[in-house]
Amino acid sequence: MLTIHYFASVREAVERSEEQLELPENVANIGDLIEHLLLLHPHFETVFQDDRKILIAVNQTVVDKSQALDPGDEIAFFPPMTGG
Amino acid sequence: MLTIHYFASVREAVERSEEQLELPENVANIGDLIEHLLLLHPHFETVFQDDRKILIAVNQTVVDKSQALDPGDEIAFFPPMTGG
Amino acid sequence: MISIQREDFSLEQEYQKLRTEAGDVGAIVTFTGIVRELYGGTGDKRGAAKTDTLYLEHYPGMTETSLANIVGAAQKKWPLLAVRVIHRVGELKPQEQIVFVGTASGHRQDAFDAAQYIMDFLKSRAPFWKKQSSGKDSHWVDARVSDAEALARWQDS
Amino acid sequence: MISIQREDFSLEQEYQKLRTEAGDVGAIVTFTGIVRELYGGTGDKRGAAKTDTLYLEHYPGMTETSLANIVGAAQKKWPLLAVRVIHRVGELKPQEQIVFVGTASGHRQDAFDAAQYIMDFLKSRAPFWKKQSSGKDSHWVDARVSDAEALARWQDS
Repeated sequence: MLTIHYFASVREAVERSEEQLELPENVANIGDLIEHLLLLHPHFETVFQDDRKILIAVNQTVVDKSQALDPGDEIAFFPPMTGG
Repeated sequence: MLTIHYFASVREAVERSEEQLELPENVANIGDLIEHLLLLHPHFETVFQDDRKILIAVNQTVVDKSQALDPGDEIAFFPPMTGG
Repeated sequence: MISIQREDFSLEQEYQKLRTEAGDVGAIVTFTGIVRELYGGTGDKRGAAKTDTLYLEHYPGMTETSLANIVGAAQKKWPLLAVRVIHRVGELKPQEQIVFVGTASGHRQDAFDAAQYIMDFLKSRAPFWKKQSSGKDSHWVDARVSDAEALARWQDS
Repeated sequence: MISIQREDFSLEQEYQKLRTEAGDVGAIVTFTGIVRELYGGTGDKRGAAKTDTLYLEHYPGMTETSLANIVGAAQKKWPLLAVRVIHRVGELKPQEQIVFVGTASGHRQDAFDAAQYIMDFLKSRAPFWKKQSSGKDSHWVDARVSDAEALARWQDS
């Protein structure tokens, strides 16, 4: 089971803060997972179309789309950070 | 009348914190004044022999030996600053 | 050493803790970030807008880990005697304190450099997001180009 | 804005004064210098010696003028909303506060740069001198090469 978190403007655009799903067989990495999510939820396209506006973390570390996935991974999608 | 202040290690070496003297006729600038002071007080040589160890201020602004002097000037001799 | 909290903090208390923890300290630098009423202006495409509320969201867990990594990296680069980082989350009003970084060292340059380094990385690498509300309008604050540039200078060193 | 005094100071009070004076401030940086017990060590030819007392002498009149010039130059270089400088004189013990610089600005980089600039110039351009007493020995502290180097970096900018 993958746990996926969404934060800030990404959370608002996808209209959820979290979801869980079984790691699909054809999903090997983050790029694949995004394709899968876009099939499940077409409205995700508004935020996932511009790579510069979305950051990805796997197990709380920022990664790129080539990052491989394992069952049990904690994934998060969020915009560039603006703390401080 | 010139007022001359001495601070810190320079004050201790010359064994005074202040003195006043009439601007001598042959003293046009700080270099001349130092020559004059060395004649008056031979023991000043210990601090005035090394230019890097002594700073000069005229009217509270750091200057070099070529600085011209006027009657009424406030002169100070001190080592490099070590505040903060 | 690192706190993520809704509550306000006291500079004085944090300073005294740094002094105590640091022992024979020579230099303490503190940075306090405060919510401005006129956000934006120079360097922000939106221009200035009066802030009524600033909402701070974060990623619990990753926030603490990323700040610990940033502080750990600073401790490797400079001989620090104590470090303290506080970031507030939730709803804040203009002129409220939002972030604190305090560094203690033997010499001033190390304390200054470490405080700036931590702030630069906190701004762009710790998972916090600001939403600004001005009257009826509210929007997520854009990342600043100047913050990305601030990170770049640490690449060489 | 500039104080030369024998008495100790309160970081909290100075910070609150800066906040009030600065108005719609975004960033406050404070630097506090503290008398170390083990003075010297790295970069100091004497090596470490335990300080019993540090005596601070200054040039009344010139001190205030030179600090005002340093602060004025910083205000020209960066958009500062408030600045505070305090330097203590007379006899100080280890772990006592000796110097304070506080800067308030809209953005953190300006506040950090101005605080460092003021400290760098204060160290080498304001007429203060330190005499360290360790047991029966006492000597005037030598100017540090690193402090002269710290000034040099501001020449380019």
